[in-house]
Amino acid sequence: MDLLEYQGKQLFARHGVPVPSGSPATTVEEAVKAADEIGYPCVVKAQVQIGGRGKAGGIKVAKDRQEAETHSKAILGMDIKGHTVHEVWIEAASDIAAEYYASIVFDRSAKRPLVMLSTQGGMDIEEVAENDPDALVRLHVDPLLGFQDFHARRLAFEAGVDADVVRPLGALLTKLYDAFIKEEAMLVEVNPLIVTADRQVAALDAKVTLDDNSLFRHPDNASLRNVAAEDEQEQMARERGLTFVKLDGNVGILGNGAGLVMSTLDVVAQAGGSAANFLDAGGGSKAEAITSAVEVILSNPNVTAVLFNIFGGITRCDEVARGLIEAFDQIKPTVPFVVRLDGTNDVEGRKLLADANLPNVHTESTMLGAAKKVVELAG
Amino acid sequence: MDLLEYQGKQLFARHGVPVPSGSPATTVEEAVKAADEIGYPCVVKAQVQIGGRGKAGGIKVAKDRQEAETHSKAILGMDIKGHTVHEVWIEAASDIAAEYYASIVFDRSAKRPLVMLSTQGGMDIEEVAENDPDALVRLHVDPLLGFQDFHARRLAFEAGVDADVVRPLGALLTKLYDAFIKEEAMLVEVNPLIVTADRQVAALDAKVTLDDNSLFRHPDNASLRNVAAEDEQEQMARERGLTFVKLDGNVGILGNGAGLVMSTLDVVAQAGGSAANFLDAGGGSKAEAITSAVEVILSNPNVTAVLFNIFGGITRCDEVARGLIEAFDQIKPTVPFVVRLDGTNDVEGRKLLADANLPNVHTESTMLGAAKKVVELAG
Amino acid sequence: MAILVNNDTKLCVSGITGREGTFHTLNNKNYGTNVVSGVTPGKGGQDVEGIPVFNTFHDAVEKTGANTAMIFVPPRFAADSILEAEDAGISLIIAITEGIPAHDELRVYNHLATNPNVRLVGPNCPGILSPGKANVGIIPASFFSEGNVGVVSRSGTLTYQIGNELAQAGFGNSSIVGIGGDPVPGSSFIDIIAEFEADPETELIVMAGEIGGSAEEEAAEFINANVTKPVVAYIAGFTAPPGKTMGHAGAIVSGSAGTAKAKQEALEANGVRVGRTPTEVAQIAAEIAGSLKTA
Amino acid sequence: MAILVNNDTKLCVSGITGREGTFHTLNNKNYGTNVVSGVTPGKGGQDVEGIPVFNTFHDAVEKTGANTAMIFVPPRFAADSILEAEDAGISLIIAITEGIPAHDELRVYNHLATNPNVRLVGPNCPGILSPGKANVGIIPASFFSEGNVGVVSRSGTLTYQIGNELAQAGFGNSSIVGIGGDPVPGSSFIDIIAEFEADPETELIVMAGEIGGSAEEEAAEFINANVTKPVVAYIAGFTAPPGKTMGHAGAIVSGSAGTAKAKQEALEANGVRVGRTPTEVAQIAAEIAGSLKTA
Repeated sequence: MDLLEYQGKQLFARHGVPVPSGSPATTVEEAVKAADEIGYPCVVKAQVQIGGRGKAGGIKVAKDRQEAETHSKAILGMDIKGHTVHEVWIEAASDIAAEYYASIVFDRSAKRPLVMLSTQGGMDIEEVAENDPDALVRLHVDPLLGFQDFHARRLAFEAGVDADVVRPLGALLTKLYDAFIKEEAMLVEVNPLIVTADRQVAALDAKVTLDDNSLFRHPDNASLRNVAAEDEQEQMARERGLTFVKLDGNVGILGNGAGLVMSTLDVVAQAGGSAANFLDAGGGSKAEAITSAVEVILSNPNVTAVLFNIFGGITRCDEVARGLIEAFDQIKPTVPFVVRLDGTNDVEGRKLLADANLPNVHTESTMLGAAKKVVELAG
Repeated sequence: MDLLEYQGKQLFARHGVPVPSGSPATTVEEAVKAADEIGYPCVVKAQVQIGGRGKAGGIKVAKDRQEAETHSKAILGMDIKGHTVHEVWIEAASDIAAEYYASIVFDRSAKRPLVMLSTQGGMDIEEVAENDPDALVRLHVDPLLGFQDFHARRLAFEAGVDADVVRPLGALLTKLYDAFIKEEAMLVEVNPLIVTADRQVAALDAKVTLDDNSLFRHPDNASLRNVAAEDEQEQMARERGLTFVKLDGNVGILGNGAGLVMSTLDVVAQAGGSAANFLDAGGGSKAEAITSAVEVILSNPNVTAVLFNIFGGITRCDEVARGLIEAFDQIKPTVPFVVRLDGTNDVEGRKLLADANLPNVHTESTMLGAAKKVVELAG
Repeated sequence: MAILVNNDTKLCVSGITGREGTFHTLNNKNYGTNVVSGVTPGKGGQDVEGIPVFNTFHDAVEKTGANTAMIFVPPRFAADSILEAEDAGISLIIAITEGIPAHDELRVYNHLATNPNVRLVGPNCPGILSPGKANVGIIPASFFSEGNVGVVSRSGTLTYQIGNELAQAGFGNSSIVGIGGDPVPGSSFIDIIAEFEADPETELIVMAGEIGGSAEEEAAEFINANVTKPVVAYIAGFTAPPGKTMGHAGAIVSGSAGTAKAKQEALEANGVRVGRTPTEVAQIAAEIAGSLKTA
Repeated sequence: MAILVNNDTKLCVSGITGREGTFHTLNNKNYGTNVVSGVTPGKGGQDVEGIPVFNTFHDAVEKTGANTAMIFVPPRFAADSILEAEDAGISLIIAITEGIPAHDELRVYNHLATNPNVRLVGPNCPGILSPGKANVGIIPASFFSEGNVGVVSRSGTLTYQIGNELAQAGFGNSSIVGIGGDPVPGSSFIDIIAEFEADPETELIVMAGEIGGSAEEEAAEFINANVTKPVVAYIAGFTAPPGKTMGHAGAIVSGSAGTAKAKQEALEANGVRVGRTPTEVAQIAAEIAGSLKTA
């Protein structure tokens, strides 16, 4: 789960990472009130989960109330690369002497947290890493030992930060690591991490990705989910407990098991089609879950045909067939369905479908055959 | 550093270990006021760092204000095995269904924390361990991994605690481990750990030993030092930064290095004498430190002779000699001194002493010879 | 032979008294797996159709000699159960549980790495099947027969799909190992491929990877340097958009890292043939097996 | 030969720019120890009488090839410095610092135990002297000459006392190792005695223990089972009262555990002669050395 900038900063602040003071606002009135409280100059920042807000005009300095109002009006409701701005963050302006970069990522390959620091902050760090690899210092941390003072010093000295901020920067990194671990983040990124004119360090931006699987331990974080930014169909799927990703094509897909569904998308593409979604009905799906999944798939108006690709292990093909029959009964779909049932109770499942004689439902015996058929039907 | 029961309980409470509510009091008035606030029945408990308070009459239940006053009066000022009661702890009475035992010790041998649990609480646990070893479940914890839920379950199931308290007891142990680690304790002991009639668990007693070397990180804990209970001479030594232990004999001892001083005590004993103290003047002692140490040694009226046993490494024998000369100048001791100087600058040191011609100061060239001489002089 | 689970397996199931736990435990037992015990705290002394249940893994190991653990408890209890199994001396831990927090997995992985005597397979995996010998997990055994193809996969149903296609092409399996779709699998492709390389029964290795991470790329280099047996690979997720988690917590293309294309290229650059569909994997396997027989 | 420090030692001193650090570093250098560098964060680029100073151990190791570290920083920074030295690849860390918190030592010990390529000696120890080769620490080298007696001790000055008595009895030393008086020493008697057993130059081993813990008892059993060379022991603290810390944080009799008497009995029961005074230790050593020469 990705947090908005200000949610990330509030999370940082809970762990003692210094951040500029600020307030969120969803209306121009709230924004101006917040700006008055914070004082001028202040910064009006669009809260959307996408980079390049500054270039898109989503970050503006307001030197007085008049500007705070103008900027808030302009930014609230603005579209930034497909993301509508529903919220702004009003923040005290910072007097910036230097811009650094710091991040901690959950490094799957090394199986350790990876801490990175650079003095070349405020720009695209992937570019820095490419053009000047030495400018980005990388250090893995043994999670059982934790982040030690020597890690902080080594990062600071090797990155070549100003001598007078080695200590405060080290303290900031220690707290950032603490936030990463305690909040069970997959990523915490600060770009830029600023040194102010009075030689303080602070996180001027915050990018935080939390582990969805850990949210049961962090109810406060779970409530930060930005439902407004979420696709309606994905939201509907999530509420039904389905593993769903919306895609651009017109072939609705339902399968069981993430790998098989991914493979199904690929095979559909090879057959010349394009999937409208990823939907993993999961292991041991019961009829109701299947019915519910069909509803989600068909809620996408782009869908012109649907492919069921089931290889039953725990999932029983007869349950899938029952779910599909129930869905036809309830929803009465108008698009063609191609169904491939293999594995546990496949014979029973196919027989149920044959008996039901659903309109415009085609059964296929192989995954490849089913993919070709559905692409043909989707048009 | 050992804490008083109530200090230990307050420390426990900070980490969520359940303890009965209570208040400390140093006067009868305070005690009665506290008892009124807590309600009756309550318990008046002598706060001294020694076991067997109950048998000595230092723990009494007060069923009303009258009894609270009587008991507080009796207990405040009471002497328990040489410890004067300066403070009582007034605690809400508990309805006890079972008495368990739990402790965590810093196990030097295993280099791991050792967690122990028994259902035979409320009695001397060393006796339990001796008479019925299986009744005391012992489990080491990898400090890098920390105390896990499975450790708590294993302790609880193996100790055979009541099934309905496996979970709350596990939670208590987890918090107790947290306290042990976060407060850098050498020992936390709960005896008895009670199950109340309404099936809650709580620490009814608390024995906590903190690591003196860690107190710089725990200023709040450092301020808990029970100066009143400390020997006056030991307090004087501590304030002067000397490593000092008061003993029962009459030979004052000063040496450099803990091992050499211990060895000196032993050799004095072998020579038929008995040391009045352990005093390690430390590595690289300067003259002032030696002078200061002589003052501490002589503040014990039992001392009838003093042995200096110095093997100079970092410590320079000439500095020791200068310190002794200065001490004679300032304090004018009346007891005989035996001085053995060996090692760095020993020739210079001996010459300084010879030149100073201090009254009743005898130099010896070996540790054994010096020990024999001082025992002879001590009488 | 087969790898990891076989006739010497003595299985203890954590979460044996749960609905799913009981179902699959009995399923495994019916297949012939030697299920010696189960663990459910507070239910020690009970039994599940004759399989004794203990409060702790330590009890179960001491009293039933269990050497293999299957973890079937809910995600919030799974890390603790794995650590308990390791502490009790279990040498192979197979974690089926899906949805374990990533930081729990990190801690478990790094702790287990300090003990050379334990192997974790999973979590979020279908388990391990050695046809004709033992089945630990949820792999539907009926599709697979004994043979010489070792299969290792990040995905359950994809494994069945490929296994089924292999079976239709006439192949049986030495062992089928699901390593799971989580970000920090206890065992990697490399770990399992090394086992297959050392297993005399295995003549051909099939690996089924997917987007996310770099385990396939690392395996490619390992195979090139250390594996003498032929390896055929499949990668799922060519059409997955970046930044989206495709069902498995570990299946996500982050920026330009972890794409199916990069994995395919790494494998091919290291001499591993990659099938474009599960069917093609079976075809390539058949081709290689044919040449093995001629050779 | 000698053990642990010798002509191959390349020493890097943490805390080299402190008063004590500078003094003892130069002392060690003057003795002939190859001091290649020092570490003081923020003072990288400076030097201490020609010894280059670095900000991090990693820099010092990379640029000067240091293989041995001496830790001379104040207690609150010592654990971090030890961990840094280990992380930088130093294989021998000698920690002089006294007063390190016990939980820091616990964490350091358990972390270093996962790395088979590192040895920690100390903390709260006088260091290691291999007469004629290298001196790392604060042992006054002038009292000791090259020879065949290996000495290992929990106490600094007691070591000098015993070493001096040995010298007066005509013995030189292969190495003198102070393992320190703290509750969690990085190296135990067993670790060092095993080194002496393997060192061809060492013919006789003297160990000086004291009250507290069970390291001497464990060493006694180890000696009985594994050591062919004669061992003479001394134990300090027979007259120490229980429950009192006798200077060294580790020197405390807890209840009935850790007494000098128990240690003496354990050693004697395992065939180790125990001298009642430092002088008697030297006498026994002389006696044994005499019989070695006759044999």
